[in-house]
Order: sequence, then structure tokens, then C-alpha cells
Amino acid sequence: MNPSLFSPEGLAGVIFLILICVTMIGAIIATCTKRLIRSVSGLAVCFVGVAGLYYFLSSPFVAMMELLIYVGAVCVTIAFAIMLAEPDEAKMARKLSGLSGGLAAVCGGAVSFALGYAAVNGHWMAPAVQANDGSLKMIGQSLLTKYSMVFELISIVLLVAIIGSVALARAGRRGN
Amino acid sequence: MEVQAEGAGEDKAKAKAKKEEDVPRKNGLIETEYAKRGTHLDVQINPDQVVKAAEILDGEGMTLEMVTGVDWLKEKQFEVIYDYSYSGGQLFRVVVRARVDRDHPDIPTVCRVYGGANWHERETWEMLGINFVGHPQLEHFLLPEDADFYPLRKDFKP
Amino acid sequence: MNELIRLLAYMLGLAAFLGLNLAYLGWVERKGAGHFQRRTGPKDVGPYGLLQPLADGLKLMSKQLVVPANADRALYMCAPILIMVPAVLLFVAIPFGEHLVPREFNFGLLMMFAFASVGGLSILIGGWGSGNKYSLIAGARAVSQNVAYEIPMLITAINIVMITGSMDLNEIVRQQGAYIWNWNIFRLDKSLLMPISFLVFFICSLAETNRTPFDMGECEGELVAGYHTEYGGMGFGLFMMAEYANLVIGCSLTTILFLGGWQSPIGIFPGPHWFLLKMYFLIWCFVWIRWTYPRTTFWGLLNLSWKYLIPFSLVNLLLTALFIKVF
Amino acid sequence: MLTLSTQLNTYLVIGAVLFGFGIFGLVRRPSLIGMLIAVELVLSGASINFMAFNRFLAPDPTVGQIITLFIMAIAAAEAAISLSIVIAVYRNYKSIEVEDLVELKG
Amino acid sequence: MSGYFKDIITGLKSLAVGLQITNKEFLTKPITLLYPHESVKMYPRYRGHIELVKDPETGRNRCICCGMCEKGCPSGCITVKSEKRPGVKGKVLTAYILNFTTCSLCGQCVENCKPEAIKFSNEYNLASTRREDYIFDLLQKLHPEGVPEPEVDPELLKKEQEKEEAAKKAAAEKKAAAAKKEAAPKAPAKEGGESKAEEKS
Amino acid sequence: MSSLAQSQLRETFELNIGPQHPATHGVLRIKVVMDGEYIDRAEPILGYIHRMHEKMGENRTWNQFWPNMGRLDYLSAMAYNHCYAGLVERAMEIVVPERAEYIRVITAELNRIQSHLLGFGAYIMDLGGFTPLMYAMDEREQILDLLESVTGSRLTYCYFRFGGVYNDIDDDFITGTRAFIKRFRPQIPMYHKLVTGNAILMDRLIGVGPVSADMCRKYGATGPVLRGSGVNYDIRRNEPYSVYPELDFDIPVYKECDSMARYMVRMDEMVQSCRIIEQALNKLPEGPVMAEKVPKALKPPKGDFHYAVEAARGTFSMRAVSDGTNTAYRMRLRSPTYSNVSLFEEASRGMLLSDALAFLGSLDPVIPEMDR
Repeated sequence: MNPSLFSPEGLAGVIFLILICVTMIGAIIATCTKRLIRSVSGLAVCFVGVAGLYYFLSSPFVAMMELLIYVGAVCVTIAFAIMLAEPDEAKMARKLSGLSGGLAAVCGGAVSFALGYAAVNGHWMAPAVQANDGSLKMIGQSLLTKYSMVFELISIVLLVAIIGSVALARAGRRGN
Repeated sequence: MEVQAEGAGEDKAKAKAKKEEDVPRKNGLIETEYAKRGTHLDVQINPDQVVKAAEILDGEGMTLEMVTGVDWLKEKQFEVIYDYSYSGGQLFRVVVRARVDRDHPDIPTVCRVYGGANWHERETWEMLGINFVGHPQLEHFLLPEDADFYPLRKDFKP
Repeated sequence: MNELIRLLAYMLGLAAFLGLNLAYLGWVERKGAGHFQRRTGPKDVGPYGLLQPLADGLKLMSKQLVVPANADRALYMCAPILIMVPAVLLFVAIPFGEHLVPREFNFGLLMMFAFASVGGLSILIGGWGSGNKYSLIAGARAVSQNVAYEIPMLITAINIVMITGSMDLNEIVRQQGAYIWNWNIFRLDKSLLMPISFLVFFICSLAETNRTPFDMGECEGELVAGYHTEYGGMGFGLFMMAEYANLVIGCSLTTILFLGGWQSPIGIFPGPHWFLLKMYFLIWCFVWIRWTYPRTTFWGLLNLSWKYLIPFSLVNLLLTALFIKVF
Repeated sequence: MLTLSTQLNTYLVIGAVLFGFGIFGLVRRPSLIGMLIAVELVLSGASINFMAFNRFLAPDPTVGQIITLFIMAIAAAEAAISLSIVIAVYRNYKSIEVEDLVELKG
Repeated sequence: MSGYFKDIITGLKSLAVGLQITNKEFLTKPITLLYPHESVKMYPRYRGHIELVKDPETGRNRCICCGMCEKGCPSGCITVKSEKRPGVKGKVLTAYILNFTTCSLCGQCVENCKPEAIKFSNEYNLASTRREDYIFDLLQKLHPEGVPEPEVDPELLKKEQEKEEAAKKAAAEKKAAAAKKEAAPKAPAKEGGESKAEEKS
Repeated sequence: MSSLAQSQLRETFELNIGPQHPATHGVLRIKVVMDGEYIDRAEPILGYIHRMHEKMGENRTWNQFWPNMGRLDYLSAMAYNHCYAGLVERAMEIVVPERAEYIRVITAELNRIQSHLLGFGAYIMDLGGFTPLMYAMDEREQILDLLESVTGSRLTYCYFRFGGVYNDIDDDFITGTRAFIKRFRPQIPMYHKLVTGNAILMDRLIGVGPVSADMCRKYGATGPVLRGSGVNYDIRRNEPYSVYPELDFDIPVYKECDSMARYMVRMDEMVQSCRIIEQALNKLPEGPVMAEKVPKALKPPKGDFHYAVEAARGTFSMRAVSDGTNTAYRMRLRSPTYSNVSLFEEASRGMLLSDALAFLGSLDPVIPEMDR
């Protein structure tokens, strides 16, 4: 039941493959480059790919939030931090080689293999019926009813984060 | 400062005036005719007195307008001329002169008194080679950084 | 298959629309600047200088691509392309007419903001990649300004979402009626502060598109040319085109959210022409403002955001919620 | 190949690979910011899993999305906090490398 | 609080006033002079580069080759070349070279010129990519079709010829006397000096 | 922590503003040490257009030095002409005909308006507003045309001569000047509406770049900088030269000491210059424009002479040391921008970058004049 390449489904499949590539390439750039600013760009690319995957998982809202928060906020923040803290890149590059690289590859490979193995071999049971369509409206409703605790927690976490980061940044400044 | 009222020498015979100006002047004050010279008071002092003079004039609320260096090659001297003016109302211009030896052109800086003297002295240093002792930054300013000549000296050959 | 053909047609149409806009907005700006300043603006190339964009484009394209020695080559080359992508992609969601929508998303508004936030990162990358301190400062400024003004802009947009109950851009337009008093800007029955809210949104879109008086990212008086100091040729051209693309998007969004999109102000002949009319009027306002005002400082900008825009938008949000709940 | 998007396993494997990349980066990177980037990868690997399960297996398809949103908020908060810590550390030690921060103990 | 709103209102008002003004300017006609299509009106006193004045009576320049312009010029951009021609009163200008690259248009030369032989031209459209194009020979510029020969006064010519012959005679005598008296070294030096003086003067 | 370690911890970086930079109006270089967006230290570095005018004064005869005066401050060259003419006339005791003095005042004041107009336009352009520059250029162009019709040059005037002026003015110039003033007067309120009253501009200028009167005195700052700090000092009033004592005008003084005050002084000076020109035109006597007995080869007596005028940017004064020959023994040019900019380093400490550039613009530097 392979769809034709030129049917809408086929095109969607191609786009999905492209998205996977984008995600993987982004992840590779994010972890393997020497310069941090490049790895942030890689991270941004990876997140764009992930947002696309979310779109395929029929939750466009989360996809958009992924772009808005990860690419627009987190990546920018990290880029700012790199500018402010300006790591010594030559030194960094020197340290990258050797043992830690091998160790890291072994760790990462092992973890992903284990997880992938578990995923492929798992017996996942699909539910008989889904309670709703998981649309934006439903998310909103459940956020304010069933999962209101989560909602409150998010806001508290964010508030604490804002206050904490402002306090930390200011304290460092006064230390001069 | 020693004050010698030499009187206005301008009205005297020309020959005498010429003679007077040929030899370097003695220290002291001269009241000059403003219409003719553009200054009211002409003060000749020793190099070590310039800071004191600047302090006195600063106390009177005067402004240091410019610092000029003149190379008197024949007399083997540099003359440093400080122009002071009064911006507080009445017109009053004082010119303070000090002569230093051409071989050891050291003169104390008035930077501490007048911040604006910084650039003027720096310029005089690089154009004439007059060393302003105590100046915070005697570096090349208008000339290129590698200039090892003093263009305003009279014996300067380009 | 039909769907594919429709999409293809839309893509072609959009490409033409975009290309014309990006080229001729530059002409409009220069001509406008000229006349605001007692000059004539471009005049010699073609009638009224209408072929000027072509000449400019040719000039930019024929220029040598110089990569500065200090630059991070990959990032330097990527940034102009990266900044174009979201700017162009966003056109897909804009409803030009009731049935003239390339693709209707039911979260179009959110998508606008999501993609717009990506643009900031590419400015930062371009500024950093140039290896120039001016570019770096400018990039940092531009991005922090974008982030700061996204807050009041989002809050104001949430207002509209609350009023219309939808994030679908076309739906938002549909809900605004045919007459001028039915547009969101004058929906005083929903919130008394709607005109001010429009002003807030307008100012924010000025800031988001890095236009004077908020062009902190490219203030030539201080930072030479800002984040595109080191770009020449088409690199610079892409940055400029992205600026105009963002301009079009910002004005379209303002039109859609507040000025009734393709709705007619007099109740007859609704259609894309009204949309374009309103959008170009807003663009003209942008040009007008640019050639009238000096630039603010960074603190002036943050002051405006925190002291005026955010309080106003929050108050408006509360008022709207109250009105919706009460009436 | 073209129907991969409709299979749960694809997403799970992608999530696992991303997670693995995250671990890889976490071990490999000597600097705090690099590690932070790796952590973001780990988190998005996890999020993909949540989203995949939500799409294919969950009886209530909002729960996974809400968890993902929660993760996003946490990630944003974490980024803000940890970056301000990084900057504070940098101000005091002129370095953001983990090895150099051993002195913190003393 | 009222100050807060007052600030906003006055601020917005000032911004609106600015927009009004630019809008008014937008609607008025531009004042640009479209330079290559329209020519700029030049004033009679405009100081272009200097040029020689054509005497309406003789149709030639008025220069008496006194060299005052050359001496007065602060930047030394004028070179006057002249020679003595048989039968012509005064010296004859052979070249008037102006190095316009260093000229500062101060007008000292025009001021110094007694016979008013030079004036400022009205030429402003000078453009070139080569420096050599700005080293003018003003005499050539004055007579582009060829410099006319100066009028020869027959009487003067006669007189001069007589004088010259007399001088020649005297010189020959002197030379003969000198040759008799001493060895040669003095003579060439003297000759050289004479020719130089004649050339430059 | 030791002080050395402390200084290493400051996150500063160096930024070179100039020598080629839009905000420096020429080839001024400012080496800025920045702490984020704040300025830690800003050191102006001069000399990129240094031409050694003082040495030229020693090598050129007194007459030959004329063109140099127009090339110091190319924006208000007339005042510099005036100073040099005054200096040598003082030394030689030449009496200038009254008509010539009036012509000098008229042209110098027109030149001052022109200079302030460009200063105004360029300043606003520094702050990001491009349009006022074009309006100012329009007005300025008319002044340049007027001056060109008299002097023959547009910027680097070499119009004054010892004992008078190069040539007389004609009726066209007089009517043209009257017409210009009539047209120009209403433009200034327009500028105030368009620019001065603008909320954004006020935000940028008010309180930015404070320079106290005492600081001006210490640094020898003059002109609008001094008058913007509340000191009523203008050479035209305090050390009257030419026919200024016979003319009625005000000296605009602002006490705020900020960039706005300096800007306002310039704007108000343009109005006062219009007044001066009108009065001078009304009083213009008939007569010659050159003194009769001016020797061709000037040899001022021995000694040194000082003369000061109020140029557009402040006090321009010259000190010439003569040894009785036809060249000066030493020629010293005191340019106002030199002193005005010298306080930039101290005053800009701790400012924001954009404020510092607004401050620099309010000093209205002209670099060729500064470097000489």
C-alpha cells in the first residue's frame, strides 16, 4: 500500500523524510561542531525539524509552540549567553578530542540503541477509542479543568525562573 | 611672582622698542595696549612658575585658551606661551610666557589645573619637542605614530 | 491532484506577489523619501524611475561576494537565507480574500508569531557571523528589541482571539462585519480600549520589523549599518528584502486583526482589493513615519514597552475579558 | 518508506536517537553552555516520545500535548536560570568550562 | 498619574505635528534641480580655474609675462613661460601652465595681475579620471585653433637687429680679447647663464 | 581579590568609532572601551586630516596664507577670514573702511546661519531623522548661492583681504539676502515643530551629555557649548570686533547644560544672525571696500599679536609671532572644536553609546578645523 510519489500522501511522506533529515542534521550540528554558536544554530534547525514532526503527529499547536518557545526564545537566550560569556574556543576545540569523545559516543550510542530496541520490540496497545480529537480547544479545556494544576505549576515555574535569573544576573553584576 | 612695572613700552621710540625685543625679556609683567597686541597683560615668568601662575589665574576664573610653543633658534630657547582669557564678563586677556632651554626643554604641565591643557600641551610636545613634565599622555596625536621629528622646529628639514 | 494544482497556482501567484512587493517597496520608499524631503527620488531609470528596482537588483547581483576575514563563513552565508525563509513562508497563511487563501490554518495567528520569532535568531546569527563588533551589538539589540515587543504584541493579539474566539486569520476577518464600525479597531462593545490597542499593535509591528523610529538594529548613526554592515551584494539584498517582506506581513496582520482584512468599509464589494488597499496604506504610514522621526535610544525603546505598551495591553486584556464575561 | 509518518516506531526511534545525541553531547561537551544545548536535545527526545504515544496510544489525546507544553515551559525556565548562572559563573571565574569550576568547592 | 497621561498626549501630539509637516512637504513640488538635464546658473563672479583674457582689440592675450601671478601664488601652481621675440615689444608668452590639481582658487594671481590678463572662468563641469587632464596650458585653451603670432613692429625689429648686431660685435670683440687674455672656462658658463635668463625671464 | 584581578573581571571590549564612521562627520576616530552598551572610556584620536597649517603659516607670505583660512572650518570660513584679516590689520594698524566691515559682518553672519543649518541637519541625521537635513540643505543652498554670487566660491571662501574685502557687493545680493531672510524666518518655527518638539528627540537630548560651566572653563570650551552651559560669553559682545558694537542682537544662553541646550543655542543664534544681517543691510554705508594704503609686501612689526573672533563653533583666535619679515615666525591657530571635543573624554564616561554619539553631535565638531 505504498502511495504514489505524486499523491498528496506521497508528498507528505517525502516531506516527513526531509523533516527527519533536518532533525538529525540539526542534532549532529548541535553536538559535534566546535564552535558553540554553530551548535546553537544546529539546535535551532533540529527544533524546526521536531516542530515538523509534531505537525505530523496532528498537534499543530504544540508544533507552533515549539517554534515560538524553543527557536524564538531558548535558542536566542543561549546565543545571548554565548555572546556574554564568550568561551575560549581554541581551548575548547583542543579538549574535544580523545577519550571524552569516544566515551561520549559509546554512552550516546548505547542509550539510543537501548531505547530504540525497546521501542521497536515493545508491544504497544492502541486504545479502542480516543476520548476526543486532541484539538486546540480540547487542550485549552483540559488545561483549565483537569490539568489546571499543571497550568498553575507552569506559571509558578516561569515566575520563579524570571525572578531567579534576574536576581542571579544582577548579583553577578554587583559583584564587580 | 616678581612684579616689575616696566610701563607701556609701545610709545617709546621705535629703535628702543626694537632693541628691547631683540634680547629676551626679563621676568615680570607688562601692561600692553589691547588695541595693538590683543592682550592686556603680558607676563614673563620662569618655567617652574607656570603651574603657580595657572593656579592663580584659575582662582580668578580665567580660561586657558591655548598653549603655543615658539622655537627661538638663535637664542637657543623655546618659548611657551599660555593665553588666558576671562569669560566672566569684562574683557581681560593675559598672556603668560616662559622660556626654556632648547637643549633641555622641560616645563611642568598645567594639566592638573586645566584639563583642556592636555591636548594643547600634547600638540606642542609633538610639534616642537617641548617636554611637559608630568603630562599623563605624551603620545603622538596629530602626527603619525612613528613620527620621530618635530616639524615646527626651525631647524626641521622635511 | 486538484489540491496540488491549486497549491501550485497559489505558490506561483505568491511568488509573483512577493517579488513585485519586495522590489517595488524599495522604490516606494525611495520615492516617498524623496518627496518628503523636497526631492524627486529615483527618476532616471524608466518612467518615474520605475525600472530602478531592476537596476538595483542587477547591481546587487553582479557584486562580488566578499566574506570578511573574521567572519564565521558558514553562519555568515546562512543568515540571509535563513532570514528570508520564515518571512516568505508566512505569506501562505494570509487571507487576501475570503476565498483567496493559500492555505487556511486554524491557528494562523500563532503561526505568524512562531515564524516571526525565528527571524530574530537569523539576525543574531548574521550579526555574530560577520565578525564585526558593530554587527554583533546591532544583532543583540535587534533581537532583544524583537523579544521585548513580542510581549505587548502577543497580549494585544490575545485580545482579538478572545473577541473572535478563533486563531484562524480568515475567521477573524469574517467575524468583523462589512462596515467600518464593525472592525475590531472600533469594536467598543468588546473593549473600550480597542483603538488604543490598535495603536499598540501598530507600534509593536513597527518595532518588530526594525523600522524607524525603532531601527536600533541598523541605526547608521551609531552602528554603521547594523547587523548587515559586512554584507554586500545579494547578502545585503536578501536582508533588505526580508525587511520588506516582514513589513508586508506586519501590515497584513494589522489589517487582518484590526482593519477588517478583505471586508469592505462601506459594505459593498468585499474582496482582496480592500485588503491590499488597507495594507498599502499602512505600509505608506510606515514609510511616512520613517522619514519623519528620529530614532529612539535603546532605553527609550524599553521604556516605551514597559511603561506604556505593556500596561495598556494588559489593561485592555482585562477590560476585554470583563466585557465578554459581563455582556 | 513513504508511510513512515503513520507508524509509531518511527517516532520512537527518532526520539531515542535524539536522546542519544543529547547524552553524547552531555558527556562530550566541556562547557556549561554546550551541556545545556545537549540537555535541550534530551528533553526534545523525550517530548517526541510523549507526543508519539499521545497520538497513537493515549485514550485522551490532550494529555501528551499538555506534558509536552509543560516540558517546554520547564525547558525555557531552565534555560533562563542556567544561563544566568553561567553568566554569573563567568563573571567570577572567567570560564564556563566544567573543569575550571572545580575550584568552586574551595 | 495625570502627568503620565499628559506625557502620552503631548508626545503623540508632537508626533502628529511632525507627520503633518512632512505630509505638507510631500504635497509641494520638489525643488531639485535635475543636474545633468538642466544646467546650473553660474554667477559672473564664479571662481573656476583661471583663464587668460582675450584682448578685444588685438585678439591675443594681455599677459606681459611679469611673473607676479607666479610669485603670488600660495601653492605654486602657475608656471609662466615666455621668450623674447625679435621685433616684439616686451616678452611673448609661450605657455601659461596651470596645475589645477593644487590650485586653491584664492584669487591672488588675479589680484596681482596689473594688466588684468587673467580672470576666473565659469567652467565648473570639470571631470576626469586622470590627473594629467588638470594641468592646463591656458594659452592653448585661449587659442584652441593655434596661437597667433605676435605682431611684429618693423621699426622695433630694425632697432633690435641693429642693437643685436652691435651687441654681437661687442661680444665678438670681447671674446677675442678674452681669448687673448685667458683660458676658456669662463665663457661657457656665461653663455649658459644668458640662455637660461632668456628662456625663463 | 586584588585590584588587578578586579580589573580583569570587567567585561569590556574596545570599539573603534571611526575614522570612517557616519557619526563622526569626517575622519575623527574615537577609541571606545565599552562595558556592554555603556562607555567606560572614550578617547578621541585626531590627526587623520592634519595638514600642518601652522607650518604653512611660517613658510607662506602673509598674503599667501589667505586660502588656508577657508580650509580650516569649511563650514564657517568667513569667520576665519575675519580673524586673519583682523589679526594682520591689528599688527599693521590698517584702518578698514566701514562699508567693508559691514560687508564682512553680513557675509560672516550668513555663513554662520549656513553652518548652523548644516550642523542642525547633520545632528538630526545622527539621531536618525534624515528629512530635516534635506530641509536644512535647501535653505543652506540659498545662502551658498548668495555667497557664491559675491565671493565666487561656495565653501572655502577666500574673500576678505587686508584692509577690506575682495570685491563689493551688488544690489542683487542685497535684495537676495533680504528675500532670503524673509523666507527663512518662518522656517525656524517649522523646524521647532518638526524636530525640537518631537517627543522622541526630546527624549534623546534632554539631560544627555551634561557639561557644566566650570568644565567648559577648564577645557576652554566656547561657543554654543559654553552658552548652552549658562555662560553669557560671546566674542562679538565681550571682545567686540568689526562693527558688532553698533548692531543690536542678543546672545542666546541656556542654563540646562545638556545637548538640548546646545542645540537650542544654535537654533536661536540663527534668528539673531538674521537680525544682525538685516540691521547691517540697513546701515550699510557707501564708500570704498578696500583701505587705500595697504602695502603689497606686508611686513608687520616685530612682536606677537592676538586676535579672536566668534566663529560658528566658538572662539577662534590666532596668535602670530612676527619677526618683521614677510612671513610669520610662528602662526598659532586656536580652533574651537579642538577645545570643545577635548572635554568629550571626561564628559562621556559612563554614557550609553547612543547618548555619547548624540553628545558628540551636539558639540558640532568639524574635523579639518580640529586637526588643522
